[in-house]
Amino acid sequence: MNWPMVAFVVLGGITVYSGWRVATAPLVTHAALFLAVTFAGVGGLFFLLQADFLAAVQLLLYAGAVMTVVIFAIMLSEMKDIEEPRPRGWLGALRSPSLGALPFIGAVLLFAVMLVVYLRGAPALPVTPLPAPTNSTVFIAGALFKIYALPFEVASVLLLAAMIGAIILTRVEGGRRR
Amino acid sequence: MIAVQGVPLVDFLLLGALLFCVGLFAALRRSNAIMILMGIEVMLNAVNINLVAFSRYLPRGGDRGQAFAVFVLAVAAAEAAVGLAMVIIVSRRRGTIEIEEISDMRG
Amino acid sequence: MLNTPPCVGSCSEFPRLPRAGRRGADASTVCAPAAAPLGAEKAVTCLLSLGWLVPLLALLGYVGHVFLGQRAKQWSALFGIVALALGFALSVGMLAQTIGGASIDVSVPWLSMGGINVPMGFSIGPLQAVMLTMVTFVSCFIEIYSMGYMKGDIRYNRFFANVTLFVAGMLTAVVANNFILFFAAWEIMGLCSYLLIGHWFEDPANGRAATKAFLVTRIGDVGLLLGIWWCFTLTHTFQFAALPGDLAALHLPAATLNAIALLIFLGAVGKSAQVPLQIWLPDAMAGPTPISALIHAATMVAAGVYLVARTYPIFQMAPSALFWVGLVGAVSAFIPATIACVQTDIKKVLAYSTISQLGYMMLGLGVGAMEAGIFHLLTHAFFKALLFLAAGSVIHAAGTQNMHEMGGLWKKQRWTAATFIIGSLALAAIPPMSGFFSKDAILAAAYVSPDPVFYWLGTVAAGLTAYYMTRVVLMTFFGSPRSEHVYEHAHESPAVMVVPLVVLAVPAAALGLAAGFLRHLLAPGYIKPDVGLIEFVPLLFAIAGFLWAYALYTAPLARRAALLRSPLIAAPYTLFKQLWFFDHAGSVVTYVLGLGPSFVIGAFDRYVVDGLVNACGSLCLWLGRMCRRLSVGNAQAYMLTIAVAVVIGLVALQFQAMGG
Amino acid sequence: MATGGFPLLTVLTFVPALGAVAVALLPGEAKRAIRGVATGALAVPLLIVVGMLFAFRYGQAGLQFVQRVDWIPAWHVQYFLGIDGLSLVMLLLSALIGVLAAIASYSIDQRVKEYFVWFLILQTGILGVFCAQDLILFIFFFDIVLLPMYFLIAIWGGPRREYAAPTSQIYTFTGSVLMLVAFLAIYFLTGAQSFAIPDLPALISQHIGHGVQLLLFAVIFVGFAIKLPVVPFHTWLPDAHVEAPTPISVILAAVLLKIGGYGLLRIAEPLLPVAAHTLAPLLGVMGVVNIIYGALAAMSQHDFKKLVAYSSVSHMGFVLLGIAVATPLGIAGAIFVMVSHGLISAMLFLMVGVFYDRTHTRELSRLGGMYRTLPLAGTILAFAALGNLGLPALSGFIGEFFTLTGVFGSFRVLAFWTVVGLVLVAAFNLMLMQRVVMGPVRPEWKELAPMSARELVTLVPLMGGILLLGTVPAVLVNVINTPAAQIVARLGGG
Repeated sequence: MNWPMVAFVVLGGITVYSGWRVATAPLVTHAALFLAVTFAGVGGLFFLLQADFLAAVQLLLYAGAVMTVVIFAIMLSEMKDIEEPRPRGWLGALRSPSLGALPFIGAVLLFAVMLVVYLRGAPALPVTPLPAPTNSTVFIAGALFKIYALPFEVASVLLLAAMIGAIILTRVEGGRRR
Repeated sequence: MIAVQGVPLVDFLLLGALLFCVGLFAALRRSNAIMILMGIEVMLNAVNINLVAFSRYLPRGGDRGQAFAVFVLAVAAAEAAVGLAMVIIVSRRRGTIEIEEISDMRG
Repeated sequence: MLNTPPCVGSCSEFPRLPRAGRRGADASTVCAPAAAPLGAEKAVTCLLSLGWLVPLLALLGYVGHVFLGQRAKQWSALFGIVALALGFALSVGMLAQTIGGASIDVSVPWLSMGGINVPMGFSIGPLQAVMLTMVTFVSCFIEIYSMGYMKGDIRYNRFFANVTLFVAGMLTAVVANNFILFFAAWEIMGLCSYLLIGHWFEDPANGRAATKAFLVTRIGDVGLLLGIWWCFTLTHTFQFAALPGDLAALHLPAATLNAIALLIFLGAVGKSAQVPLQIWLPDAMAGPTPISALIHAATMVAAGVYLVARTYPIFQMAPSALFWVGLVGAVSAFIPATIACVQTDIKKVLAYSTISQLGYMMLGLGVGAMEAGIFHLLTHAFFKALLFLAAGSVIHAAGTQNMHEMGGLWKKQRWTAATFIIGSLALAAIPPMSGFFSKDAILAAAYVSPDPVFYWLGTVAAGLTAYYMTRVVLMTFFGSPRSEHVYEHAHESPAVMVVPLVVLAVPAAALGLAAGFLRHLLAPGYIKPDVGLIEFVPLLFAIAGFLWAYALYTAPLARRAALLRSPLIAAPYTLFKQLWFFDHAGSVVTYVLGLGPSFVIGAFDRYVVDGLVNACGSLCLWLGRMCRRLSVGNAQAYMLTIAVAVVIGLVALQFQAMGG
Repeated sequence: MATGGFPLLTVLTFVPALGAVAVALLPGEAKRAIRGVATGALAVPLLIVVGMLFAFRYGQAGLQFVQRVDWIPAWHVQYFLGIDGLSLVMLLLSALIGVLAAIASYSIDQRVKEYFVWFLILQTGILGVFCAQDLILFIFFFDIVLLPMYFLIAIWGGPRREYAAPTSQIYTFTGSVLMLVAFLAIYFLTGAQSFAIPDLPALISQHIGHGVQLLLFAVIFVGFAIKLPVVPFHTWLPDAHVEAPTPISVILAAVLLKIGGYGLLRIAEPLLPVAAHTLAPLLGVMGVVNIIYGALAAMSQHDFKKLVAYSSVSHMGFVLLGIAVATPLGIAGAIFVMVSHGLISAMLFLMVGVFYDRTHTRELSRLGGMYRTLPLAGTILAFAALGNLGLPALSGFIGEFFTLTGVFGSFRVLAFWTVVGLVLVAAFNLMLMQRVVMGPVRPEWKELAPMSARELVTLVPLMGGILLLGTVPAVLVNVINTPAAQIVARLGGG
């Protein structure tokens, strides 16, 4: 029995299905939850790929931090209604209010093209992964702090700026409540 | 740990592509700003899958893929934070975050 | 025949002028002693070599006017008069030498441009000497006359400056030995005529008349230009001396020779106001009367005839060119004569009479009698200048040019009347006046020539000439004064105006005696064709014309009015009154070829060509607006376009990968 | 002087630029100082050119005062300056006109400093264009001329300057872009190692086929035709002239238009002789159309300056005709017309300025009777108008006469049509004189200030030049004979 394939299929299925639900869930909150499931699914895949550090970071950061930020956003923004109009029939879910069927067609088209590209390129790709490093965190740390030291610093500056930006934007609002 | 011997790299790439298209569909279909941001988050994750898969399967890269995935994570986090802050402001000022109404920047 | 020792001194044998290409041709002075030298080694300074002084003196006179004229106030006229008097003295000296058969042709290298060599110089022969003498004599006395006529004019000095510049131009044209200098002087004359016709430019009509004169002559000049270029393209030289020889050497087809000759003739037609380019001369009467006398009677208009005479060998080479010259001459003799019969303005009558006499000169040239034409040119210069000056004296006294307001002025202006009558007799070719001999020579030659039509046209015109001159004399000087105011106001002109009249009257009367001498000088071998009694037929016509006019204009006004109503006279009368519709034709041509197209082109340029340019501008603006409408403002639409773009990119890559 | 010698041409070209810097440093209010420095910076090139007149070896073919240094080695672009008779004559004209225009610019009193900075940069561009022997350097200076012109018209111009300035400069700029494309095409097609004008003809004739040469010539010709201007591309000229301040339209007419003609003679003809030969009849026809079209359009103008602008279009037709004929006489005539038109049109525009400063109108219908109100100005305008219509003893006649003598040799039919043009040119000049100078004295122009000494200083040298060239043309002709013969030799040999 090829357990890894089974695990891969299950995890992949969960991730893709929850991603799909994020797109089509009528309720914003449902969509947010499904987003959390997607993040978790991706984290599981990382585990499957023995990238344990990344899996941890993914779960911690995405599933945790980003989700909370999303939830905050949902609560703080005064949405008229969190309920989207019930789509009519199974096709309704695919239609977007403004662009109609175009998004679905665009996404399918993109996927079809990528499918073709990968399948044509598939034979050249390796089938079995490399021997996993004993401890991927040490390895990533090496890459991060030696080879990519500068990008790392830039990323930190980016995060700092994002934090300050978010605070200032929302504070100004907070100060003068209209 | 379940070693992922049996799974060829192509499947991961296909999964990444599928998840990316689903994220794109989400971003395009939704009329609510927050939902769009969620869609974008999904697309970023799809990219991460590919990166990690490459780092694990392709010999030459070493673990650059994973390091790069970390950066993608950082960027995604920053983007989510700032994006949602702006959405909140827009909702406060405009009272709505429906994409159709927020189209002042048109031609 | 006085036989002065031939001109020796600095003249050398007659080398042919080097063809183009030899750079820096040295000053080849040429002074061909035609008569065999008698071995008398009397070194007489060759006056001819000072020929260039005559025009230069006039030019110096002009320069004097321009710079010192303002200060000299009323004596500023002296610059011109002194210069011309000296010029006249020199010309007479040169005339004496040319009688001995001497001539001179001096050239200096002036310009070598793009591989061609253009020398510049002057040449004096019998024809030139005679012309120089006439021009300097007539213009000198006209300037003296003008001192009286133009007294008190605000632009007194500018008038004399322009006149002197004009005479300098005319003299340069006469002495020039190549087409370029000739054409330059030709245009300077046109310029001065333009400036002087528009002398009283306050009245816009004078301005228009000046512009009309310049433009119509310019049309002629342009024809001359084409002729010059054609000659140059074939022979690579502008020199009058070399041209005929080179052209003959080329054995050109008849058509080319004709074309060249007629193009040159077109220049003469323009300048000498021959039909159809004669419409400018009557309007040129807008200028002061001395100008009408000098430029539009004696000198400039004669320059056209001189041009044909100067390039006569070319005309002789062209088979049918002389026929056309004769035809235009005959027609130009007849039509203006008819128009002159119905004019009421004294100066207009004389203007049309001038065109008619110029027609005679062209006729003379056309029928091969070049010296007869030139002789008529000389006599005409004197008596027509006399007539214009006398008319000027009448206008100066009466204050009007309209003959209907004159009458009985004989009592008030004895001298003017007497000189005017002498001039009229000369013009009407009544013997023993000079006019008879010169016109008779032309008509005799015309009679002998293959086209008798010219002769009959000329003879009828002679009759008409006598008619309209008698009419003018009767209406102006005799009969009862038609307006009291004019009659009281009339008085004899001051001496400074009358003396030139008398002086000019002498050659007008006596020049006929010099016919034989001049004929020998201008064309040594030529014998006047003896046509016996036919010589007197034109005289009969003249006498008939005189009697008819006398009968008509001594009778009471009523009879003339009755005559006009009769159908036989009414039709031709209106035709003549309308100036044979030439003026209408002229204005039609101006609008159809000039102002009309200019308006069309002006509008076309402003709206179509400029419109296209502006259209490009607005096209870009429109495109800009179109693109703007593309960005709809919906963020998702942008994302979708990016996605589609990626798809297309990938597909393209695939095809390239597959294809490659 | 060989390449190593004193960089005379560089000094000549960039002295005005230094002047611009100097003027920029001066305080804005010190108007007199600014004008002094500017005129000085323009007088120096004139002195240098006059000095060069004596040092120049006339008979010798080829370039003199050559200076050749690598500028952008990577693209084989060289800083290559050199002049022959043709350039020397053009330099003299532009330096002289530069000084006169500067003196005429004293009447400008708002934003004087900026004006003279742009003016000096413009002058540098002009001098550079006539010295440049490298295609890219030529385009470099060609475009330097455009920018100042834009500002000079846009800021100090007449009422419709917002329209005129951009249109004219963009139009001309398109021309320069076209030329750049063609030059690059030449560079790549021939695989030449440099853009130097003297070296390219040989390479072009080897590497480029006739069809392509024809196309290249057409493109380059359009570039210069816009500048010349040639009829379909001329509409920018009247607008630019009418709206430009007087000294600028003097420079525009007297010098800038000549860059078009100079370019054809320096670049288009020598580089692509075969194409030039095949297209010669077409060029000739366009020349004639230019003359007749310009004259007719001038006749219908109501604006004094527009009339003179169209007269420039008409006279440039002679230049094109002379170039089309491509015989030593034709080309020497074309160069002569360029110089003589430079002087005459400069005078005409200065006179427009004189009348405009006093009457503040350019409507021909309102001007009149100037002989009486401004006798000296009237006489000078008459002199200029008569020079313009080609009166002998003035330079216009010599130029037109000898060009058409050349034309008659090769295209007889064209000569017959050009002659019609001559009558029309005479017509509109006489109409100009009739409307402005003749006629009764207008009450509104009764008391006009007489001509100032400064105006006379700008006009007298021009009158002297026109008279001198009219009576003793050998002075100029001896200088331009050699280059003309050279161009024709290369054309014939082509």
